[in-house]
Amino acid sequence: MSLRRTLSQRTLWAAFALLPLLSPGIGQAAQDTLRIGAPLPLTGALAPEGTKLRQGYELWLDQVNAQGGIKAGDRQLRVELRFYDYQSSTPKAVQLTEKLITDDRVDFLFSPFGSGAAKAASAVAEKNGVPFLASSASSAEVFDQGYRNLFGLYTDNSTLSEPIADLIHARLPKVSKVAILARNDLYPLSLANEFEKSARKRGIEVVYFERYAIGTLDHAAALAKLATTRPDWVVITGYINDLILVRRQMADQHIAPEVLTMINGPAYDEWIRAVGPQAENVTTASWFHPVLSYKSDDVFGSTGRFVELFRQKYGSAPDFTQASGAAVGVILQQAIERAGGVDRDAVRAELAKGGFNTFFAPVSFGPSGMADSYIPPVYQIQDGKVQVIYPRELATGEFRTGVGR
Amino acid sequence: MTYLQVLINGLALGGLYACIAAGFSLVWGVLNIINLLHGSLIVLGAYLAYFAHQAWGISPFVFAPAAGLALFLPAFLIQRTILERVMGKPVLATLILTFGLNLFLDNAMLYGFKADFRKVIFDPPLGLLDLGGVLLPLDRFYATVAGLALVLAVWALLRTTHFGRAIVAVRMDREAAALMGIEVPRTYALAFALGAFMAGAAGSLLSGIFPISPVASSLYLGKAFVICVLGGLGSLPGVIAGGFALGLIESFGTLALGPELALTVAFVLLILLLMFRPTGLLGRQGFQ
Amino acid sequence: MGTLLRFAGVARRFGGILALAGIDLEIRQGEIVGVIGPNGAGKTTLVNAATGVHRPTAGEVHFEGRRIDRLRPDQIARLGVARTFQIVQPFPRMSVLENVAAAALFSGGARSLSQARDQARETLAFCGLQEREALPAAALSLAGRKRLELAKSLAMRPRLLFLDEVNAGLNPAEMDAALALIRATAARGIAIVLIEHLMKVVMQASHRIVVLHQGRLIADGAPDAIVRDPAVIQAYLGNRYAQRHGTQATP
Amino acid sequence: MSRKSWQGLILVAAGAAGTAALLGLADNYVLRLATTVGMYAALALAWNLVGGYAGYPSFATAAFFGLGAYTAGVLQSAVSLPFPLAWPAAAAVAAAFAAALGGAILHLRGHYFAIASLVVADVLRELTNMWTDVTGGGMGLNLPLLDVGGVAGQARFYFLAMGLMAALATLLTWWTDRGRLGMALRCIEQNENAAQVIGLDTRRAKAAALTLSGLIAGGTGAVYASWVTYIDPTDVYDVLLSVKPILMALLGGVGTVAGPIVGALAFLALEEVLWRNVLEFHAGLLGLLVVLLVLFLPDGLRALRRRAAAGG
Repeated sequence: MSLRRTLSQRTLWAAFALLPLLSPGIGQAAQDTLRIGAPLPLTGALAPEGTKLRQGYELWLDQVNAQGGIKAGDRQLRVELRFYDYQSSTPKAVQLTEKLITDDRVDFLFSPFGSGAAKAASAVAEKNGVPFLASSASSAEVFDQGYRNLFGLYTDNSTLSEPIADLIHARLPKVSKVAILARNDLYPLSLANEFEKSARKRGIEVVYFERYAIGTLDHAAALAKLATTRPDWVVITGYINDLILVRRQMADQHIAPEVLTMINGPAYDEWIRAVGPQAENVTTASWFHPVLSYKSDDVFGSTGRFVELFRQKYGSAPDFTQASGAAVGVILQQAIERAGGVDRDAVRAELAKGGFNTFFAPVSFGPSGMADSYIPPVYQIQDGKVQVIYPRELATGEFRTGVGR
Repeated sequence: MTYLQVLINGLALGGLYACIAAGFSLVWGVLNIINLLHGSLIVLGAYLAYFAHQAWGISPFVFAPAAGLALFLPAFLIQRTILERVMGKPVLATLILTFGLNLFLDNAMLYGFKADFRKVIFDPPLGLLDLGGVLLPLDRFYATVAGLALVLAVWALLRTTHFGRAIVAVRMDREAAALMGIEVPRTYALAFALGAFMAGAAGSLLSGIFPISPVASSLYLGKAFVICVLGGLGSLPGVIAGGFALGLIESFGTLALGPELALTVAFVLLILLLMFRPTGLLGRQGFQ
Repeated sequence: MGTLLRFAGVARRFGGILALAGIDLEIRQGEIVGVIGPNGAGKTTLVNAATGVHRPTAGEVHFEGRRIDRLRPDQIARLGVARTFQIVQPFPRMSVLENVAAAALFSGGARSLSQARDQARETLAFCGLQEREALPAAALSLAGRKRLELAKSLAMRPRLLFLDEVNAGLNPAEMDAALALIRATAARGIAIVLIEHLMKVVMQASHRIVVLHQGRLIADGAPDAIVRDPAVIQAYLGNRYAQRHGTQATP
Repeated sequence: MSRKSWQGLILVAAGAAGTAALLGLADNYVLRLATTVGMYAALALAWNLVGGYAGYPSFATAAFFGLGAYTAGVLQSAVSLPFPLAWPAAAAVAAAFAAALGGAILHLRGHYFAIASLVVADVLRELTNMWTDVTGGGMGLNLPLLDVGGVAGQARFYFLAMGLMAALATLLTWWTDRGRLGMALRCIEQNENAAQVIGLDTRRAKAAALTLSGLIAGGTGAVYASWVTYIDPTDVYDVLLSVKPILMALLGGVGTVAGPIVGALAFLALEEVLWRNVLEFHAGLLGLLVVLLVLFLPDGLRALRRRAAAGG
């Protein structure tokens, strides 16, 4: 039973949503349905990210139901995803998480988008003992409450900065000055702080560290100031739109450091198309990229097949947010199949054991609930193509220095 | 050298900023309405230019007047049907009404165009002017020149054509204008439509430089506020002064205080101006 | 009978126009002073200068020996200087009673709303508005609204009252009633400055008349002396009339 | 008893009955809705003191709300002040800010005052964003979980807390309406110049109204911060926190005690119906609702009642 979409279906479903309120009894009969709750930001500032997560969920749902649902012991479970739009407002996300637990009586939960909403909603899940899979929370602060029900797909932000710092320290010992320009927002800011730590650890002097306001369109002045510090390595954090602007405005001022690292924009085709030749040799890191090639024992079988299925359904290559939507689905499915049922304690125990071999990455969760079983690869745009340059075993290209003017 | 570069960066946006605020200032000055719809109209103009560029390869800087014209008639109708009923009503009614309209248009675009940012990509890229080490990107140069030209054109229109004189007359004294045989409601609608024309044109120019998305509409509205109060209400020369002033303030403000304060500096300035000099740099006493 | 209000060299400029050009004038307790002069002579500006609406650009205004030209209108009002407006300024959607009660509450020394309402009822009775107590101010006739202005000013228990053309637009019967009211008010020891065009009212009511012309004080004296003063005639009726009729003007 | 005190009694009775019923029967989701109604009723009443009674179109409610939320948040997380102290302190800080703001912008009128008050929230948002080491800036701020019983306990506690804020706001509005300040504000609203001439210090009266508005909105912000346990600048300084309360007061009838409360209930009921059924486009429909409301209900539901009473 895939997700409802047409208007008539939606009104039917809206009525269905009211059912639990009116007559709790009905819930029991449909026990062989697995209900997963997913608050999503479908409108408001996070609408693009919310839509991507939903696409990931849907692709996984299609595969599972195509193969007759989830095998839990001797029963085949039909999977139903119950989602509500929290309008990119964190309190509404918490409110809806509560509603999914108390009203819709979902068995498991996918977290809202982003670290802030995930942290706020995880408190509700913990209190109700509902396993809660966070697809897009990468800040350590989200996992510092010691919750047992919280599991994060992404590794900590430091795993994005350390590999690149190692690479530069090894290959370019003369790199001595780094400039960091960060978007003043939860995830980009904590990422920038990690880069600062990684640089300092290796004796690289941080000559410039500034934050730009959300919604800034003109970075000319900030970059002019950055240029005066003559950095060898420049790190820019933000979302794809920010990074398009900054890359172009850097070119407008002929700023061309030895190494230019921008995090999470360059791995997208959209970014490469937008900046054209200026994409050359820009390095980035990300938890997932279509160019990866993991073998997996999930519904997709391998990264390549996942990418292919995604392209067939949505007409474009998946980015790491879309992929993470499908990944949390796959991990939950494997945990339920191992536990042989939907009992929350059993599934939670399986999740804690980890060892999930997915198309996304080999995933196991650390004591805090945050994944710690894989290193997000480092990528570089070479001749308009995304190449993996780290870790060694996945590499498809050599690290190049110098950035196009 | 940095100061020269920062100066050029500030000036490079002046004309564009003037164009962004011109329509807003006109509607505020003539209809005494704060048009919260202005930001979304700019974004709509940007989308029109984006699609025109995708479909026919027209440069957004050339397409600006067309984008403006596309909004002229719809705006005229919106004024005649909806805004006409709140003319002269207290501030609260007009502000909340345009807030509702903005919420509607903003979400209609979000629903229609989706929220992800789109960018007009020039192939081959426009490049930049190298003025002895100081660099001036061509896209900003064209946008500012075109913006300035548009504002001056509208200014000329107000001073020479009959329709323009009618708008100025209504702005000065609504009752007297009516006595002179000027059909006031129609003039209000035309003024509002002209405001929308400027917004559409500004949007088109913007799409040549910056990526566009419905979520950016409040940013442009904020800038229009500051420029309007900075330069003085309802006077187009005031808007030009305000546009360049804001460009310089943001540019040097960022240099001195860091990028994240750029937005704050502009808003704090707005409050100080409102407290001590509501008439702005050039403008006459605002209309109450 | 000490000096209640003193203008010392008071001037007021509006851009190029010199509305008041150095006025020296004193108003004593219990006195009714008529202020006359052609339109634009500066009569209302004089009131505005005394009541803080427009601060004088030169000179000083003293009330009961204390300088007041730097104070806000509400501070001056609370000191005991009340005024009516040439163009009536009621609180339109409030009842007649509430209008007057407000004045009693903020300047009339009323401790509470109920006490303010009682004082208001007294003043309304004095002004003959008591039956229309519940009417919204906007529903009153022009004469009614003029009388409401007076009632509001009286409810402030002032010691000095500026009546700015409070009788304009009244028919003869209403004018007689207004005249009686002005005299009754003065009888309560309130000094009144009467800005008026209606010669009949000003001549009968005033102990003393002051004439303003182009921002200057050109005459100050008993009503019957003022009428025959050549400078006044010339100012009022223009040079040709004065020359043609020599100095004896008709009363 | 005068009509007004009858109204007061009915209001109190309805409030008490509603609270009892909700505490007893409702599940957490309905309790959360009721808490949201309490919150917005308090904000609508807070705005009503300035916008309704004095007729000054204030858009600063979001600024006071956000300031209250962050002050309470910082006091409880960084200084670990217990909430019974942190909430009133936050309300006081917001009130003090409102008083200072009053001095700065209350001499402006009409559009200028509206814009100045609208921009205040933006400035506060950016400053909060910038002051990272105290407020957590863009990374948001986590508040300690108050242990007031499990999930149900939490829901009941915050419903009561927000209900208390709404009751406090109603009381302050009722006291203002019947007292000296109410008379002053009504005079200012109808004719500010005439108000000055009868000896009313209009600046002090307006500042008092704005300070009360700040107190209520700040306190509500503080309760909200503990309720959601995580706040970030764009969320607590959202312009909708200024606009929705105005719409609710307009819907219920401005310049009255019961108007904003009735308006809050009606508006949130409408929004809930709107949101529940139309997922994709509810913000757009909200916009349409706003337009229709301003066009056809200039002074709110009570106008309908008055029109109905007068034979339509």
